Parts: sequence; C-alpha cells; structure tokens
Amino acid sequence: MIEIRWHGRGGQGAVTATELLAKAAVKQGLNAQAFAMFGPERRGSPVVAFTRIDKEPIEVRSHIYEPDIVVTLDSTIINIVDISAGLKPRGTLVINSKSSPKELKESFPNFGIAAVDATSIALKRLGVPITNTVMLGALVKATKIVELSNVEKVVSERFNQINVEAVKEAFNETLMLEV
Amino acid sequence: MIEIRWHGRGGQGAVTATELLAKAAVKQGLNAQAFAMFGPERRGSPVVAFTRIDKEPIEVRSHIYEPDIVVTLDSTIINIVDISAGLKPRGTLVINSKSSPKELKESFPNFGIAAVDATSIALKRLGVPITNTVMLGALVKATKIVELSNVEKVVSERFNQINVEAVKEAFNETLMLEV
Amino acid sequence: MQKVEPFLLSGNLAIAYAIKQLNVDVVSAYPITPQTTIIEKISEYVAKGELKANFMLVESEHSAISACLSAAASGARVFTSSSSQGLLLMHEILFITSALRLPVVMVVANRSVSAPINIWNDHGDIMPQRDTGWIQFFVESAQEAYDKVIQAYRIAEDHQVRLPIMINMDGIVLSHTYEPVYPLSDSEVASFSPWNLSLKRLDPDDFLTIGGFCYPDYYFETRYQSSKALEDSLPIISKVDKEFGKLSGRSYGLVSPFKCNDADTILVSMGSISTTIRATVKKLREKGEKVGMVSLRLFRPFPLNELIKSIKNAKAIGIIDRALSPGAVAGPLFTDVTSALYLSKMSIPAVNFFVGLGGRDVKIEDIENMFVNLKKIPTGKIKKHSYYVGLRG
Amino acid sequence: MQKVEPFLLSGNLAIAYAIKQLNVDVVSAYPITPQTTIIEKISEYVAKGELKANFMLVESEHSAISACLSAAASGARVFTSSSSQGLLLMHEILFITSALRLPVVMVVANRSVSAPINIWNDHGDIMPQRDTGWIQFFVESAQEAYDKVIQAYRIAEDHQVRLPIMINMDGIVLSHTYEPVYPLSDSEVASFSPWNLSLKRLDPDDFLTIGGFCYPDYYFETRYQSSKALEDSLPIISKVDKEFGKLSGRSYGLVSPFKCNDADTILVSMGSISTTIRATVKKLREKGEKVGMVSLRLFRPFPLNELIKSIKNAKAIGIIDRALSPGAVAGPLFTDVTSALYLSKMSIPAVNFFVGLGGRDVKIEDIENMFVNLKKIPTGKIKKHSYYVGLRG
Amino acid sequence: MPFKNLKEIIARQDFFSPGHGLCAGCGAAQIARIVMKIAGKDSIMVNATGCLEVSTTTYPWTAWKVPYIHVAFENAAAVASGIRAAYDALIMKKKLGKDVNVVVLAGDGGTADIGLQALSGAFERGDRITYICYDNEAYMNTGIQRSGATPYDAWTTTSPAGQKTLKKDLMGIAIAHRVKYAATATISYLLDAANKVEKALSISGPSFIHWLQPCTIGWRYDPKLTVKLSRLAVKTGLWPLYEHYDGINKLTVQVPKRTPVLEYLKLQGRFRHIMDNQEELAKIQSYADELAAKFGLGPVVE
Amino acid sequence: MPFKNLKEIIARQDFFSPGHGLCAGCGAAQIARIVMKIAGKDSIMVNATGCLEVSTTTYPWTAWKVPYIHVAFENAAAVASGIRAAYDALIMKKKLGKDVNVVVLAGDGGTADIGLQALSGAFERGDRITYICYDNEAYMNTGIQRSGATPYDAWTTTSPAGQKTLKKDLMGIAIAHRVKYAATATISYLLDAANKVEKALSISGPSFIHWLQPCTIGWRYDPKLTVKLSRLAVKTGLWPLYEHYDGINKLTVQVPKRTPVLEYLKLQGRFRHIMDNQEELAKIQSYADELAAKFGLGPVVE
Amino acid sequence: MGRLPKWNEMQEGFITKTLSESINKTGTWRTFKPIIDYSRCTKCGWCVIYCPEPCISFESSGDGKVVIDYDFCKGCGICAEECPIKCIDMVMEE
Amino acid sequence: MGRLPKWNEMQEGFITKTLSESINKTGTWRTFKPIIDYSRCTKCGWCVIYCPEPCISFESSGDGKVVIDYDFCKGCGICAEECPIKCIDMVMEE
Ligand SMILES: Cc1ncc(C[n+]2csc(CCOP(=O)(O)OP(=O)(O)O)c2C)c(N)n1
Ligand SMILES: Cc1ncc(C[n+]2csc(CCOP(=O)(O)OP(=O)(O)O)c2C)c(N)n1
Ligand code: SF4
Ligand code: SF4
Ligand code: SF4
Ligand code: SF4
Ligand code: SF4
Ligand code: SF4
Ligand SMILES: [Mg+2]
Ligand SMILES: [Mg+2]
Repeated sequence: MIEIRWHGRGGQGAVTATELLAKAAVKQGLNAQAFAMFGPERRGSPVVAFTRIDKEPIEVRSHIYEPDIVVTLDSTIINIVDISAGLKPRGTLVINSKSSPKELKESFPNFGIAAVDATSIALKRLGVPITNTVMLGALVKATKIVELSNVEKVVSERFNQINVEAVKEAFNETLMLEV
Repeated sequence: MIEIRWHGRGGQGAVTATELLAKAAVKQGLNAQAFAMFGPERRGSPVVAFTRIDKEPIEVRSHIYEPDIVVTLDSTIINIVDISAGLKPRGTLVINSKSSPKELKESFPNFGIAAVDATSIALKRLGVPITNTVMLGALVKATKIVELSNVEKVVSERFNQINVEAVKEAFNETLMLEV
Repeated sequence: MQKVEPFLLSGNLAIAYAIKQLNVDVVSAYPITPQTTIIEKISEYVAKGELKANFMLVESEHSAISACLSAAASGARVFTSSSSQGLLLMHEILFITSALRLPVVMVVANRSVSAPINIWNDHGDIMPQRDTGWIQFFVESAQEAYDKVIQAYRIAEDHQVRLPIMINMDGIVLSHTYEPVYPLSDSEVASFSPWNLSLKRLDPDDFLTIGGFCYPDYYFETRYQSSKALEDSLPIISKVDKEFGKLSGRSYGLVSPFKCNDADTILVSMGSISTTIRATVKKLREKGEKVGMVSLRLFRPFPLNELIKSIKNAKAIGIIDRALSPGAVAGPLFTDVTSALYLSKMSIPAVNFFVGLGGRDVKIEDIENMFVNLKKIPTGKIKKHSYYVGLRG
Repeated sequence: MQKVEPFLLSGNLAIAYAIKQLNVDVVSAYPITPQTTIIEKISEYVAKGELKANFMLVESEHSAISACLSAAASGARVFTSSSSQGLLLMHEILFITSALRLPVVMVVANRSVSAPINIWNDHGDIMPQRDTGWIQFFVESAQEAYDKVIQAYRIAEDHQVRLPIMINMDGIVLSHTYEPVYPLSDSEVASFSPWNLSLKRLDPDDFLTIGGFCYPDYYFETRYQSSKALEDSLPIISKVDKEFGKLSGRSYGLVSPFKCNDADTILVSMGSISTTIRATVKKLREKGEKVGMVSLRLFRPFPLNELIKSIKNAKAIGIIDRALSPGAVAGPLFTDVTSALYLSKMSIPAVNFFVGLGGRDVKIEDIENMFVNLKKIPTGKIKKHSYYVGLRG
Repeated sequence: MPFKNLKEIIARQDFFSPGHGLCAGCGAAQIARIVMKIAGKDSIMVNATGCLEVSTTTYPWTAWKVPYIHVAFENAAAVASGIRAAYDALIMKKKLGKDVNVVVLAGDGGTADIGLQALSGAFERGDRITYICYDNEAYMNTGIQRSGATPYDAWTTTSPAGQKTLKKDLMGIAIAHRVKYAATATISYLLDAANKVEKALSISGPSFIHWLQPCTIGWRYDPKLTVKLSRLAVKTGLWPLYEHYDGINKLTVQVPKRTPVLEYLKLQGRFRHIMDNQEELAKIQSYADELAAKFGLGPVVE
Repeated sequence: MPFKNLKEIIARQDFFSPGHGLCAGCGAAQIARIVMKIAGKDSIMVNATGCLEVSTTTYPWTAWKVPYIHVAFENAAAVASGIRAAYDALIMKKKLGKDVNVVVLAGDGGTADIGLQALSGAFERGDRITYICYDNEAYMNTGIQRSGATPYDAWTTTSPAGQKTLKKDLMGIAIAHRVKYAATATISYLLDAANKVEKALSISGPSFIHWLQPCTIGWRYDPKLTVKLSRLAVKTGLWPLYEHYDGINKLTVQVPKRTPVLEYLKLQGRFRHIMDNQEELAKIQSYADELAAKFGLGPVVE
Repeated sequence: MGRLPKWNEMQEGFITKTLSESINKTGTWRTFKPIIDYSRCTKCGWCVIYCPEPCISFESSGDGKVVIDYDFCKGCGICAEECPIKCIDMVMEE
Repeated sequence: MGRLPKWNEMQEGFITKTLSESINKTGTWRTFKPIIDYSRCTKCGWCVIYCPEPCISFESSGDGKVVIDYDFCKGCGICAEECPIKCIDMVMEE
C-alpha cells in the first residue's frame, strides 16, 4: 500500500487532487481511497488530504501518519507547515516551487525530492493559480504510482484538454533528486 | 379505605368536588386522594372522578373499579351511564334527582340510595346548574365520611358563603333509603 | 417533624408552590397536557406579585428550553416544565444544556408520545432522553415532587455539579392527583436552597465565550468531562437528600428497597407505580409471600451499586418498563438493569414487564400476577422474557 | 459478478446515485455537514432532468421529515438525509413516522452532537434515536451504503413491514471518502426495488383518517403492533439481503463475524470502524493471535441470536461504543449487548471501549491495544469495565 | 363561480360527520363543515394538533369523510407541502391521474406560534396548499392558554391579569411573504367566507385564510352566541373582512355603522375583568378605530 | 447622538479580535466588528450557527472580547430573549445592578428559515434585543446551499440552475410583527449602518437590522470586491437603505442615479449562468425597478 | 361499543375509516333540546347551515322540512338563536 | 501550540477566554501582501475601518500613521481596493 499526503490551502482543490489520483488508480485496476481532513477551514487556510493506493481492497480507515509521499500544492505552504512530518525514511516530497530540488534538499536532506513550478504552469495554462491537476503530473513523474495516461483521462473527464496539457507540462518539467 | 366515584359532565366541576371532599378529609386528619379520568372531553360529555379516603397513607394509584359510594352530579347522567357498575354490594348511590329514593330504588334495588334535587338548589342559590358543591352536602348526609363543618370550611375557602348555604340545604334536603 | 395540617395539592400545584418558594428568576415554558397547570399556577403567582420572576410563555418548547439555557448562563435561577411532544421537541437543546454545564431545572410530567396522540402517562417521552446528560429523578408522589424540586436547585447549582436536572413525575397519575403535601416554610426553603450568582456567567466585566466550535482535538475530552461530572454527582445527590432529611424528616435515598432482604422475587420500578407495588407487597407479605420491591428514585446517574445491593439475594426479578424500545433487546430499564447485573457478575433470572402504556391502568391484581409469574421462573418453566401486562391479544 | 470498472464515489455520492436509480418521487431535506453533498448531488440530478422528482429544500429538518412522512402517506417514494443537530431536530417526528407505518428512507451521515459543535464522526446523533421504532442499518463502506439504500426501499415498502429505515453511514469517514463502488444497472435496480403504490394512502377515492387521537383503551395495542412489526421485519431483512446477494454478488448478513470461531477475544463494533478492525484482526492473526471481530450491520431490530451465536465461544469481548450515554451503566451498544448476553445466560467478561468521539482518529495501534487489554481480562487483573481510548488525561 | 346564496352552499355535500366530540356550539366545527362543503370530495385534510383534531378523530372513529392526516402540532404546513409534493410528483410521473385540494385547518397556536416557521417555508416555496387558520385566540385544547393571537386584555389561564400585547397580525405576515391570496373570514358572513374558500382553492400557489372562531369555553359565553359573536367581531371593526389578491387589499364586507366594542366584549367572560375599566375599554375601542381607518369601515354608531 | 464621521467610529474601541478564521475579505467580519464598536463593552453577543460563529470561536480561542454565547442554529432569538429575561429579572430583584445590550448576529438561514419562528416569538413578546441578520444570501457555512434569502436566479449548490423564487422579505415580515425599529444596512454605507445600530440599541423593545453581506466564496468574486459589491447592491436599487420606526418607513440613503443591475451581477460568479440571458437579466432589472419605485429611488442611468 | 379489539385486530398505522356518526351518539350530552315549530318555519336553512354538528337537514323526501337528528344534537342553542323568526325553542331535557 | 490539555485541565462547560489574536496568526494564509505607500497616504482611515480582520490601525505613538499587522493580514485586498487614493499595493508573497 502506498500512502500519500497532500498539503494545500482552502480553495486550491486538494480534495479534487486526491480524488483524481484515486480515480486514475482505479482505472488501472488498483484499489484506492481518497479523503481529507475536513473542517470549517476557509479559503487560504492550510488543508491536508490523503490518498491510499493498493492492489488489495483497502480496509484501514485511519488518517495517514507516516506517508510514503507528500505533495504540496501551494508554493508557500512549506514555510508554515512541517510538510515532512512523519514522512517515511527515504520517502518522497513532491513540491510546488520555483526552487530546484537541489535547493530544496537543504531543508529536506533525508528524502527524495521532486519539484516543479506548478503555480507558473497553472497561471500560464489555466489563468488561475490552482495547481491541483498540475501537481498530479509532477507526482506521476516522480513516483510512477499510476500511469500518466490514466491521469490524463480522469483530468480530461473532469476538466478539459487545457488541464491535460498542464498535467503533461508539469510531468515534463518536474525535476527530481533521489534520497 | 373508602372509595368514591363521581359521575358528571364536562364543565360541572366533578374534579373540584373530589378535590374539596379530599380536602375536607385531610382537614380532619385523614388521608385522601382525589383524581379523575382526564381526557379531551368537552363540555357536556360524561366525566368520571374518584376519591379515596383512609386513615392510613394511601399507596394504591389505580382507578377505582369497585367503589363504596357513587355520586352523580348531573340529573340526566343516570339515563346514559351505568352508574352502579362495580359498586360494592350494599354500597351507596348519592344521586342528584327530582325523584325520591324510593322511586330510584326500582332501578337500583341492591344499594343504599340518597337523593336530592341538587340542580334546583344550585339554580336557586347559585343561579347556575353547577351542582358539585351542592352534592357534597348530600354525600356527607348520606355517608358521614367527613364532617359537614369541614366541607363547609373548604367550600367557603374556595367559593363563598352562598355555596356553603347550598351545601347545608342539600344536607338537609337529602332523603335516604338503606339497602 | 411533619406539620400538623398538610396542603392538599396535585403534583403540579406542589411543584408550582416549590418554585414560588425557591424564588426562581426566570420561567420559560410552553403549554402541554399534563404539565400545563404548573405554569398556569406560576403565571398566577407572578401576576399576583407572589413570585417576582420573569415569566415567558414562548412560542415553542424549543425556545422554552433555549431561553432557560441562556438565562441560566446569565446567572439567573430558571425553571421550565414539559411533557411528551414538548419534551421531544427540546431534544437537541437538552444535550447542549448539560454539555454547557448549566443548572436548568425542569419538571417532566411524563406522558406517552405520538403517534397516536394520547395524553396519558407512561415513560415514552423520557426514555429517549436518557443519553442527554441530565440528572434524572423519578418521583412517587406529590410530596416527593415538591421535595425533589427543592433539592434539585441545591444539586444543580452546586459548583461541583453544575448540571441540569429533570424531575420526572407521572403525568395525570401524579400531576393531576390531589393528595396531602407537607410544605416547608419559605425561610426553610430559602436557607436550604439559596441562590448564588454562578461564577462563570455572561458578564461584561469578565467576558468569556460559551458554546464555541470544537475540532476533534478537544471534543472527546470535553464530553468526557461533563459525563464524568454526572457520574460524580451521585455522592452530592445523596448528601443533599440526607441534609434535606434532617430539615424535613423526609429523605428518599437513590433507590428505595422494600422488603428486599429476604425476598425471593423482587420488582424493580420507577415513578408512581412504585407506591401501588409497595401496597401490593404489603398485601402479599401478609399472606406470607416472600416478595419485595425496589424503586429507583434516581435514574441518571444510574445508582448501580445501590440497586445491585438491594436485589442481589433474589431468586427472580421483574423489571418494569413503562416505555417500549422497539426492536431493542428489551425495554430501556430492563436493559440498564440487566447490563448492571452482567457487570456485577450476577445471574438472577430477570423478566421484563411492559406496563401501563398510554395510561393503561395498573391494578393491584396486575402486580400480584407479576409476582405469580416471577415465582414460576426459577422452575425454568417460563421461557418468555417479556410480558405485556394488560395487552389485549 | 462485479463489473470490471467500478466508479470512484464518496459515500454521499454513492447514495445519491442509488436514489437516482431508485426513481424516488419526493426528496425533502435540509443541509447539514456532512450529509449535504447527498442532497446537492440529488438537486443536480433533478435540475438536469436525470431524476424526475420533487426536490424540496425546506426550512428545517423538522419540516423535512414531516414532508417526507406525508408524501409517503400519499403514496410517493421518498428520501431524506440528515446528521447530528438535524437528526435531533427530527426526533419527535421520527416516532410518528414509524408508528404510522410509513416507508420513509433516510440516510444519516453520523456526526457528533453539540455542545460543543463539532462536525466529525461518531454515533452521538443516532444512539438517542434508538427507541424511535425505525429499522436501523450501519454500513462499513460506500459500496455497502449504496447497496443498503437499494435494499432499504424493498424492505420498507414490503407490505409486511411498512416501516421507515435509517441507514447510518459514518460522517466524513464514509460520507466524504472516495472509494471504488460497483453500481448495479438502472434496470437491475428498477426490478429489484420496484415502486408500488401503497395500498393505504391518502386517497380521495377511499378515504381514511391517519394519526387520530387515542384513549388509553387502544394505545398499548397500537404501539405493540408497530413494535412487533419491527421485530418481525428481521427475517424479511435477511431475505432481501440474500436476494440482493444473488443479483449483485454482495450480501452482508445481519451481523458479520470474522475469525470468531476459535477466537479468544472478540471486538464488537458497528460502522466504518469495523473495516479497520478487520484489517487489524488479519494482522494479528498473522502473528498467531486468536482474535476475532463481529460487525453489526443491523442495529434495530437487534439481531440478538445472530450476535450471540458469533461471540459465544470467546473468553473476553470488547464492545465498542462511539457515543456516550452519560450517567448510564455503560455505553448504548455495550448495554444492549450485555443485556442480550444476560438473557442468553452467558457470562463472558465484557469491557466497553469508548472510541473515536467527535472525529478522534482511530488507528490500528489503538485496536491492537484493545485486544491486548482484552487478553488480560480472563486473568482477572483488569477491574475497569470502561476504557476511553485516546482520551487525554 | 362565486356562491350567490345560502341554498347553493347547503346543497353541497357534507364531508364532516356528526358524532364528533367538539363542544356544543363550537365554532371550529362550523368552519370544518363549511370548508369541506366547498373543497369537496377530492380533497385531503391536514390538521395541526388542537381542539379540532383531538375532537374529530377520537379512535376508533373519525368525523372526516375525506382522507385526513394529523402528524403533530407544529408542522401542519410541512405535512401539507409533502402531500402536495407527492401528488405533483406522482402526476408528473403519470403514476396518478387525479389531482387533489390540499387543505390545512390549524388553530391560532399551531399557526401564529409553533407552526409559523413551517407555514413561512410553504409560503416561500410557493407550495399549492390552502392553509386555513381557525383562530379562537388561545390554546383551547390544553385549557385556554394565551397564544400569539390572543387579543389585548383577554384573560387566559396564562394571562390571568389580561394579555398585554396585541394580537399577532397573521395576515400582515402572510402578505409580507407575497402569498398570492390571503383573506379573513368568519362564520357569520357565510357567503363571504364560502367564496373566499373557493377562491383560495383555485390559486396556483399557497393561499391563506385567517378565520375568526368564537369558542364557548375559552371566551366564556353561552354556546348559543357563537354566530352572534362572530357577527359582532365584524360589526365592531375588530375583525375586518378583507382579501388580499396579487398585491392588493380589498374590503369584502363593508360595515357602514360600527357597533361599539363593548357590545362584543361584554358577552365574553374573558373580558369580564375590564368591564368597569374605562381606560382599557377605550384602548380596545381605539384599536378597532385604527383598524376601521385602515380598512375604510364606517363610524361607530351607539 | 448620531455618528457624524468615520473618525468617530474608528475611535471606538474594538471588541472583535483579529486571528479569527473567517475567509480573507469576509463581509461578516466587517459587520461583527462595526456592530461591536457601536454596542461596546456592556453587551452580550449571541450567534446562530453559521460562518461567523464557527470561524470566530474555534476552541481554544475566541475572537470576542465581550461575553458571547452560541447554542444552536435555530434559536438565536430565544437565546437572546433568555438573556434579556435573566438580566431584567436580576435587575428587578436587585441581584445585579448593571444592564447590558443583548445583540444577536445570525445568518440569513438562521433568520429567514430555521430561526424565523424564534424571532417571531421574540418580536411578539416585545423582548428588548437587537437582532441583526447578516445576509449573505445562502447557507455559506455548509457550502453555499440556497436559503429563503437567496435572490432570484442565483446559483447555489442546491439551486444549480439558479434559484427560482424571490428573496424572502425579512423587513416586511419584521414590520408585520409591529417591531418598533427595523432597518436595512450594508457596510459600504458605514455611517448609515453605524447610526442604525446605535438607534436599534436604544429601542425599548425588539429591534431588527437586515444587513446585506457580500461573501467571496458563495457569491464567487475576488475578495477585494466585498465593499464594492455592497455599494453596487445599493446603487442598483437591489438593496434600498431604509428604516422603519414606529410604523413609518423612511429612506435613509437616496440613490439619485441608479446603476444597471448588470454591473452588480457580472462581478459575481453565482450569476454567471445568466450573463447572456437577456430575459433573466431583464427580470432582475425590473425587480430592482419595483423596489426603486416602492422606496422612491432615482432612475437607472447607464 | 362491544369488545375492544386485540392488538392484531387493529388496522396497521392507527388508521380508521369508521365515521363518528356511526358510533358516537353525542345526543346524550344535551341538557336542552331544540324543538322546531313547523307551523312557523320558513325553511330558510339558517339552522341547517349553522348547526355545528351538523345534525339539522332538509328532509329529502316528503315536503322537505328541516329535521333535527337528536342522536347527535348537543343542544348548543345556535339554531334557536340564529333562526330568523325564532321558531325553535330550547326545552330542558328530562 | 504546545501540549493539548487533558480532560481535567479544560474549563468546565467548554468555556474559553483566550483571544484569537493571542494564538492564531492568520497572516500565514496570505498569498498577496498589502504594502502602503506612506508618501501618499492621507490617513483617511478607510483601510482601517474596512479591514475585516481587523489588522490595520492608526499607530498610537509617533506620527499616527496607519500600520498593518502582518501577523493577521490575510491579504484580501480590500484595503487596497477601497483606499481612495490607491496608495496600497498588493504584492505576491514569497
Ligand atoms: C410540540 C407540542 N407542544 C405542545 C403540544 C400541546 N398542545 C396540543 S394542542 C395545543 C394548543 C392548540 O392551540 P391552537 O393551535 O390555538 O388550537 P385550539 O386548541 O385552540 O383549537 C397544545 C399547546 C403539542 N401537542 N405538541
Ligand atoms: C438544526 C441544524 N440544522 C442544520 C445545521 C447545519 N448548519 C449549520 S450553519 C448552516 C448554514 C448557516 O447559514 P446562514 O444562517 O445563512 O449563515 P452563514 O453560514 O451563511 O453565515 C447550516 C445549514 C445545524 N447546525 N443545525
Ligand atoms: S374549547 Fe372552544 S374550540 Fe375547543 S371544542 Fe370547545 S368550543 Fe371548540
Ligand atoms: S464563506 Fe462567505 S460568509 Fe463564510 S467566512 Fe467565507 S466569505 Fe465569510
Ligand atoms: S332557521 Fe328557523 S325558519 Fe329557518 S329553517 Fe331553521 S327553523 Fe326554519
Ligand atoms: S341545538 Fe345546536 S346541536 Fe342541536 S340542532 Fe341546534 S344547532 Fe344543532
Ligand atoms: S485608505 Fe489609503 S489613504 Fe486612507 S489611511 Fe488607508 S492607506 Fe492611507
Ligand atoms: S489585505 Fe485585507 S486583511 Fe490585509 S490589511 Fe488589507 S484589508 Fe486587512
Ligand atoms: Mg386556538
Ligand atoms: Mg448565509
């Protein structure tokens, strides 16, 4: 089982991101569970969401305390939240940032790091700084947990071709640094 | 323990009658319980109330099925309700009626009978055909379960001297026939 | 210590009289049979100036309890009463009242619930409120109703307790039955249950926020806290009852066993039916039957130890429910009591008697029959565990 | 029989999808977290013409259930859903719905109750509704939620049953979690749960009076009748579940024991926590621990025999309550289960675990710990019968 | 077609059966009967808890020859909305062919107080129901407690010294909800009332009738006076008969010469305590004068 | 003494604390702050459940520097009445000396729908409370479902094709209850609003303020536009600023030249689906024109 | 009334179709009894329409006179009070 | 935030007196940051009164200029939008 934690802000679509990822997983015959820490959070406040993906049916329903992967949707969230909390040793951080993986490595020396400037891609392609679909591209590139084609499919079902292009661009632009 | 059942009609004060009797009993150091079969009965429909009087504290709280005494407040109620139902053998009926105990005896051969034309007394003294206090006088005369002076006291506390006079008149006018 | 001449009062009037003596500040209520004559009488006291209080006849029971809650939060001594549909309509706010630890006192003139609509007595209204976190008493007489209201304010306003209290009084059977009641004097009441401006109240000179939003980080703790307060109120309830006994000569205990020590069969009950059972036990004892009964005066917090102690020697017990819990294992009181027995590792055979629903009268013979059935149980011949006493069919 | 590609749906969306397929006539509801997305989705279906129904967003939950009740009495197939405060506000009308024998189906996205206000999952809202006379299911997954809604209309509208049904689905944990769901086809649903104009309805061509006034002469009988109907629905519920199994490959049973046969320690639970427990049991079994669990799928009518059968060989059982009943002997489920054990003359040591209130997360380790504690019980070292798992203090 | 005379109304079939348990002389019975005569067979009657309900549906009998439902005290409007929704849906889906009138009869307590919110919701949604409040100005079923509709100075068991607020203006509230049709009625103006019911039933949305109902027990008068008091309420100007249709108020019964309010009050025991209180009597008279001015009634003629 | 300028208002002490959790740009926060500046220290704040409540009282902190209570969604008015009753009784009985303002802030859902009945009761009893409805025209806290105050054509999650009934007229309903003081307000007309709060607090009975509150999430606009939209609501005539005192309605802010409603609607995502629908836009314009006629506002000037 | 029904003899859902007129003779409530003086009656119908029970009707056969069904008349006196020509007398019941 | 309280460390009745300003720094929510150009500011106060937090105030000391408390500013942009002379700039946070 792979467990993923998403960090974003209210209004940025973290829930949609986890749902789309789970959908892509299910499309390729995997089991998945997508959920979030819901609350009365208002736009702008930090939010957390989760995805579980497994070959077997998923039974456990607790929160995820020790994720394999952490994804950030918001470029400034790393300044205010401890995004690597609980991340498994040798786990992967997929970060929306203008900084390179190398620069980020300084803050997170013990983890694999993937980085992409998702905000810029989103602004350029979608006209809004909403990075949830974009970061799916980065996640797939960094971890290969699902196939890119399936992400493209679920994104195009829900949104449109422009979003798919954004996913692809993020996929291509994402830079990685192993642990 | 003496158990009494009252028959009247909605609006005639059967509940007040049982309450006043109980009060009179308590005044002379007895224990008493006064209650009624409450319901959404409207004015004019038949109603039933109960009194229990005893030297000992009263514990039983069921309805009274086999009264020692039955009192009717309304002169026509005997035509529509079986007033002697369950009355103990040799029990007493205290009836508001223009008829004499002897005439009434035909319908109720097995019981002691006391009768008074309470409606006329009430109309004359109180101006309304409300016989509840009046019938207290008849009851006391017929059964002596409480002292007349105590009934007078409770009636004058609740109502006024005119009512007391009505009680007295009923006491004096009541005719009796033993079993 | 009893005064020579008692008052003859119905349960409702006895309560209204206590409320007057208790010098309550705010009464907020809504009419419903058979509770209504309480508030009618109080409105009369207020109109005549015999009670200085703010009497609000509001537009629904939901508002009645809401206004009581906030008036209590403002430091006032408050009272309300209801029954049946009215009590059910308060349901949501009952939980909030106890969780906010507000000393509201409410009398419930117990009545069946709709459908169908029926205005007579049973415990169908109160049983579904057993999770609400209120202290809940059941009384057997107008006298006890009067006494318990006076005790209630002492308990509810105790700084250790700070919980709302419901006093359950059987509708019609007690609410509308007149019987002798020995009241205390006004000054006795005032000194037994004095009003104290509660420390934590809505006070501009010391602001605080009541009833905020709660993340999962705190919910369990705060709910446990008020639940614990309810459990811990038990000794305080006992203490107040004993003190009251010293003052009045009347104290009730949490449960009141009668002839239980050597009884083979015991009936467990709550409320007004207990007096008829007691009379029946006396009658049967005269005939030499080894019967007993125990009446729960306190229902929440559940007096587990006291109850078990009183029934532990029986060979069979009958538990009387005045309410159904359709589809459940058994009736609400039966379930509570047998669960208590289970925890106490006891295994006395127990049967559930459903009795007197919607005003179905309960006679001494009915109770004698229950004892007869109970007696047969240890023989193993009886398989049923539920009896519907008086049901046609 | 499962179709190749499942939908990925949250519990709420799975339910909305079922309601669309069930071709419900009237939906009357009110928003409250975490139930709201059900009715949002339904309103979308109706706006798009995908479901032909009268969708009423009324002004309170009290009205929502009232309108469902009368729409059902008029012969329509109806749906509503609620949670927490909303469910509590329906309290009064819940009793009336069952007593009038109206086949309303409601989904409750279970959530804690105020105070304090908290929008997360526990069973604090549903437990105080356990006396209301409704059939009550608890589901473990979005799939089961979907399946149970489809079964529910078959059961509720069965002429032998004619009772309202609540489907309890843990709020947030199930309502908002997306997982694979295998829906039936529209035609399968239509033929499994066809709509039949109920025989006794508000019909000018055959007038009748519903909900009249009732003297004590009839109340006990009519209440017993609907209570009996609830008891008697048990075999029908089983039958429908089995038929559903034939159609879909999925049937659930009234209780679902897992590894109970040879288990020394067993946990009893309801709702979504059961899947986490099942995962834990698998894990512990791999380590050789003789542990088991049983999940109640049906809560009312209480599946006494089925439950007892599955736990009877255990040396210790733990009963999980997701709600408090302050001042009671124990939690609501614990009380029910131990009362059932008592009636079955069993004496397995039992402890009560209060778990996951107000959204407090429950981890596999928490469950492992419960089993550890359970294991110690037969040693007699453990005296406590209540554990507050995860409580700070 | 409006009714033109009494005979036309009498000729209508009765759907309200004798043998009910309302008080001798109860005005609510008269209302129930007339409403059902107009609404006719294809109607469903909804009641709120109250005198009318408990006394006409005492198991095992019912006084209603139409489908009837009572659920609770505070939700009559919601219950009616549910029936409306069901019939609309079933007809839309062709599961049923025939439409019905959905008629509510609820007391003043069930309307002005505890049931107001449900009514407001039904108004707002525009549900096609005819909601008739029979207003006897107190909670009669539970023994005469004040309601929001209790008039100024009236004695009740919870206003033992006389009610000190004005009667809630239910018509005003209904009109503020933009209800298409709203009207006042009372039994003594029978044709007026019957025509209003007929009109209300024809509205394609919610309609509301506020119907004053003298109550022998609660108002404390000899039962024979029920119709007379209903007439005096109009004649004094205390109960103006008007209707509101599509935004416009119209007086339907003119009172060229008004009777002094005292004539109305003195017949009722509930006002006995102010019979010698000129100040209070003057207040009530001036309230009637205000209403008269608002609705264009004539002057008081002693 | 009415406020004459902004400085006087700014000078008032704040009792609403930063660090609350309302959305960036939330209009409800502005209202809470201004109301508390006017009401001052000796006030008790009552909230109904809603955005304001959940986001300002998130345990363990609170944004309120006055005594504050929240009980439930539907009973804010009753809760306020209870406080009023307690203070009145305690002062009457000389148990307390100092009086307080009892102020309610409740959303449109908590006022027009589920809380209407409690409010009606408080109005009827004449309880001295100041009830302010912050109207963001939907149930925002639960994710933008329609309320009785949702305007015609507005998208919400439960009116996905646009709401098809008119906004409930809360002022009309309050006035029908004979409430002594009722007023509309909005933040862009700050002096007007502040003076209305001041006046409402001075009334010896219930007072009501209906305060339009733009909501960035529910109305779908850039948060910076909160004040601008509040201004446009007035300028278009869709939100006339008036007050009702002792029976008389008075316009308090004249709009000599009205802005076309489109200017207001087009900034809001909730009306996006009708941006090209001339028919629907015309309906809304004519609704504004009706209001303008009723309150005497000026003509539309494009 | 006869024997009361057993629980399983009652209709489910507390439904009834039995009309009050078939079993509940409220005429027993009466203290005063209305007597129509047919010699004066104009058949105007006011008594018919105002009777709250209702228990006055025009006879369908014969000469269509108004008749009171004393099985139900509670003796309220409204018919007598409202009769325009006062041809109804209220007489004390025996 | 520190250690969460035990059940018996919480105030009874879920009461709190802790002000949000003392513990909940909502400045972290911000994406854009308002910057005042003091050279143009007229101290009119509109930004002060319209800030929904509120987190703009007149400095009590010094020359009484308006200051933004960035610990709380959520970056809504209302101050910038409503400033009559547009002397506030919204700048993307880094
Ligand atoms: C929730 C609830 N509260 C209270 C009652 C008790 N109750 C039943 S009818 C009634 C009064 C009805 O008054 P109204 O609506 O004016 O009708 P009326 O009896 O005057 O005909 C009351 C208070 C109830 N049934 N349900
Ligand atoms: C009885 C009840 N039903 C539903 C809810 C859920 N609920 C909480 S706030 C809310 C909406 C509030 O809307 P509104 O009053 O307009 O305030 P806003 O959130 O828009 O500020 C709802 C539906 C509740 N808390 N209680
Ligand atoms: S109390 Fe009044 S309303 Fe009720 S039945 Fe009697 S007369 Fe009619
Ligand atoms: S959703 Fe709207 S009302 Fe609620 S906090 Fe956000 S802006 Fe304010
Ligand atoms: S009212 Fe009089 S005249 Fe008219 S029909 Fe009746 S009895 Fe005859
Ligand atoms: S007295 Fe009354 S009940 Fe009898 S016939 Fe006349 S109107 Fe009808
Ligand atoms: S609004 Fe602009 S000019 Fe006015 S004080 Fe603020 S920054 Fe200065
Ligand atoms: S951007 Fe918004 S929150 Fe920040 S200072 Fe300006 S008005 Fe206040
Ligand atoms: Mg009434
Ligand atoms: Mg809102």
